Amino acid sequence: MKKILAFIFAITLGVMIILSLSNNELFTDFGDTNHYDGISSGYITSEVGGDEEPALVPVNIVTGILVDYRGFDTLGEVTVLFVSSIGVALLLGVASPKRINLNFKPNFMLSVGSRALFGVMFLTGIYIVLHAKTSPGGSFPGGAMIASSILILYLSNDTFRTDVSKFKLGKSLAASGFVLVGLIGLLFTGEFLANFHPFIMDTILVLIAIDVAGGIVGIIDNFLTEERV
Amino acid sequence: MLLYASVLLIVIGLYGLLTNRNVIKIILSLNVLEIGLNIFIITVGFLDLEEAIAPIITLQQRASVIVVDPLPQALVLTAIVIGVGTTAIGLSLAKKMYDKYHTFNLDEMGEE
Amino acid sequence: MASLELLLIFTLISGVIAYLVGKVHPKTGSILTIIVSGIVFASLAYFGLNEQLLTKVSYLPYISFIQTPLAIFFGVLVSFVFFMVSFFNPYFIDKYTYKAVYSLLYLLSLAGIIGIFFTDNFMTLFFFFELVVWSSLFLIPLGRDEEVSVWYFGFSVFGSFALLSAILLMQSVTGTFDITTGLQAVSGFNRLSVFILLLIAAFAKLGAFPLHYWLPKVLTDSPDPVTSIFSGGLEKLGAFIAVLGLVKLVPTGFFIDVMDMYLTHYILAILGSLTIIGGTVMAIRQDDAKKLLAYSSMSNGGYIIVALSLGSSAGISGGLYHIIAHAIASTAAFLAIGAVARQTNTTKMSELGGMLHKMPITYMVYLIAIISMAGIPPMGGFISKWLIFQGVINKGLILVAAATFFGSIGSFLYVFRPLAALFLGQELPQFKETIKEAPIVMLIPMVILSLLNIVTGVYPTNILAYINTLLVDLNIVQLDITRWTIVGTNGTLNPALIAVMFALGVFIAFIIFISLKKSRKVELMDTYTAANFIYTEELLHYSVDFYAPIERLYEPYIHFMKKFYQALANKVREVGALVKYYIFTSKPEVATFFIMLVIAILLWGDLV
Amino acid sequence: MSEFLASLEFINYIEMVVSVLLVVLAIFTLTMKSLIKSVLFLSSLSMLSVVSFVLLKAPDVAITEAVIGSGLVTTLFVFTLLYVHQKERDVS
Repeated sequence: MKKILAFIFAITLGVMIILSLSNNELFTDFGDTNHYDGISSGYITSEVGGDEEPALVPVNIVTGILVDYRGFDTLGEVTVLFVSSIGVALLLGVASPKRINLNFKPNFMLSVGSRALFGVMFLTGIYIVLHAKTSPGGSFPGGAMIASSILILYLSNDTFRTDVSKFKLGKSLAASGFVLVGLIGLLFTGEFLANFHPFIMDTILVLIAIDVAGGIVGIIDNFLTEERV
Repeated sequence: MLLYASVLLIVIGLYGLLTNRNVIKIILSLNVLEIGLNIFIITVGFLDLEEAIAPIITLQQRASVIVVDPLPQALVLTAIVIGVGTTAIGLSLAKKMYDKYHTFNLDEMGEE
Repeated sequence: MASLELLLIFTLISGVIAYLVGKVHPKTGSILTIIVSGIVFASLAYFGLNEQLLTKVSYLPYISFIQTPLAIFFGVLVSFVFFMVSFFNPYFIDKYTYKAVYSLLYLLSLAGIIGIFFTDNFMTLFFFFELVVWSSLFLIPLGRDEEVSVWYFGFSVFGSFALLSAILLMQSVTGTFDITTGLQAVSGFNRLSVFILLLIAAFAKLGAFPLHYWLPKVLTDSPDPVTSIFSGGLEKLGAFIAVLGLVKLVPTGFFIDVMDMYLTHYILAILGSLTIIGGTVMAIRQDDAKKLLAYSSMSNGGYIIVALSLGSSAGISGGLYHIIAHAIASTAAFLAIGAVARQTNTTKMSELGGMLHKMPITYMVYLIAIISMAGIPPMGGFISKWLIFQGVINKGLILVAAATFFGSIGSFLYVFRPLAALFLGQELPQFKETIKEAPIVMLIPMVILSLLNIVTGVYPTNILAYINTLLVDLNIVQLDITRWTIVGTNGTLNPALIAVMFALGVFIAFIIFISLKKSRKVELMDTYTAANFIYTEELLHYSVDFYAPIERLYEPYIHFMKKFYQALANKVREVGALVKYYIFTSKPEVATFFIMLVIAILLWGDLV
Repeated sequence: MSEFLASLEFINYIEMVVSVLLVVLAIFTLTMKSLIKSVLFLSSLSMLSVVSFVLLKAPDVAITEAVIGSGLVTTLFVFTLLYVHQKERDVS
């Protein structure tokens, strides 16, 4: 009975969503958006950033929005990831951590193969981060890919645990560095996170990548630890 | 089509949230809902034209070529990363619950 | 340092330096606070009063400052209070758990408060307002009771949100964050809203009647130097915002022709009167000297509100003069109590006595301070209260006048008590040998403040002339003053003449005192009742239950506000429990259902 | 009906197939009795959403979802379930 009610209610809500969208002036039909009239046109034609040189405008508009036009939002989001990482550490943190015994011993193929895979993934991650201005991807997937590569090494190697803590330090430093870069912009042009030199955007990309990688590695590290008995 | 599929995903996620009593299942429903929502937001900025391309284009060409809306994409990009954070928090809570009650089912945990 | 921004940056950086130095050697860090606040005061006073303060330098983008007489008035006063109090820091630094942090927070609040006074942009004002709130918030728990800072935080948050709402409302109506143009451009109902919100912020900072609850607690339980800067400095922040709302904002609301006054201002005057009465009544029944002065501080805040809400030249100049007089007097009084507390480790009146013999200079400082606080000539408090009485009587506000007179008479009753209990009377045996006069460095600010108390009472012309230039800036008729007299509508005041008369009276009394026969000095324990020797001398201490008959009159009503806030807290908790019971139950799907219901209702608006 | 079908192009067929599969996988995710199967279906749902992102011309989001959504979220679920599995074996 309860399930039927829930089903009816959920379906009603879905129908309501679709109906309210179909007859709405504010909301265009599927595939018929008029974003060239809205705020996005400023981002596409780079009018929002002012009279910027073409060299400063990234080819990938999404990266431009994330790092330049809405850099402050991204700072907030990096903070959210940072805080959730801290939250997981608080919830699962134990006094004397030890790796969970995962009931399988990595055999020869796995340990060698994971090392090879680690190199490939790590380099791919770095590539994605560094070429975020001209190709799809960016610091978020790049950072996550670096984190995944480390995770693979982590699974195949029992003694790897101690090195992970260094990554957490990197995460904190990167978050502070983000704010620092923003303040540099404030100092030189009077605008927080101002994009006045190509180097600024690269730095921010690398810092976000380090922060994301550090945050995710921290989360997974906490998931794989337990109290030393 | 994808618009309706995404709304259906949202509905399925909500249905899962309403009916499930298992913590892991609840988090799974949330993830389904989140995927549906992400697709939905992307469809808002989609331009169903042959010549519309992904928003990766140099500044000189932008005047002559139509691109899809990049803003929803940027927002969804951040939403995905935050989704990992929320899932991680939820799962760590579930883990703590399991440590205490030795079950994932809310009915068997009892009122406290 | 003639540039204001440079001064602010200097203060902030030296705060950090004081912290780093304080980590190694706490005392040196606290000595740095003396030097820095001295430099801040000296530059503000020298360049500000000569109108040479540079404010258009713009080291910091989007943060702009302006030099107005009002800003200089408040800035010089508050930096002076900080400078004076900082002499106490090296002697109290050993008592704190976090010694280095104290110096940092001290200078941070100084920088914040200077920034508030000199800015012409509301967002900058809010930034510095928060800086002051947060830095002072962490100064309080260094004292006796850490829970007090929670009260302070609660009321401060309330005030901050009111201020922020006022700023944003003003900005949305007028499109500017500029203080002067914005406050003049806002109109209609929005003006009333901005007025009310600004006054809520001012009341929360000043500790005036409905939002007074934190002030006595904070002033009692924070460390002694912090109490002094709260009473003399940080409280004046509320007065500054009250000036913004009451004088700089064009008045609004229903105009009462009979009283020649706006209804909103009349209500504020009534609230100020309630503050005066409440502070006075509560001060009378305190046993702790610090708590007593705390309530007197509250009632003096009421005087400032009453004076500023009058809107006439006598009222506003009286209010501004009262800000000076009360800052000086209350700082001196709290410093004197602090000095006693440092030497004896207590501020309970029933545990002290006879300090006159051990600490004569502190006694004189305290005597002069309380004379000023009670509004007795020839001290500064008399001049300001005379002006306020003039303003109140001119407007014909009988209820408010009654309250101000009651406060004045009540302050005779209560300020005399700590004097008698702490300093006069017999020496208690436990303090007989060990107590000495306070160190010379601590005496310096106390003596300076006492001299200023007398100067402001005998020769107020210079300060009143400056207040007159300030009134020109605020578009108010100037006060009629000559070199030696202040001309009011009901008569002319000649402070110097009064001072001479008083000096004569004191001289005659002194001659009588010398020529008469000396009384025998009695030991405290030299007492017998029904031929029994009395051991529990505390019960016979004459400050215990001093005003018991008066207290009995209003005893049932004193916990009125405490009950109100407790009931409020209970109601909030009940609402939370209700929400928790019906929505956030142990079943997550119920919460999901309610969220979906809200979404459905919102979507329904789109459908139909 | 036939006119509608005639107007469709190859890309529209792909879109329809992806849409239907998305919904089917989502239902599977929530109806599986075994938790680990649910998690695996979630992972495949996430992978399929990557395809839909590519169809919607959002390559950045597609890469991010591929790495984070289907990779890391699945690992988190799997680790939690492994931990529980471990605990159960310790008890018995």
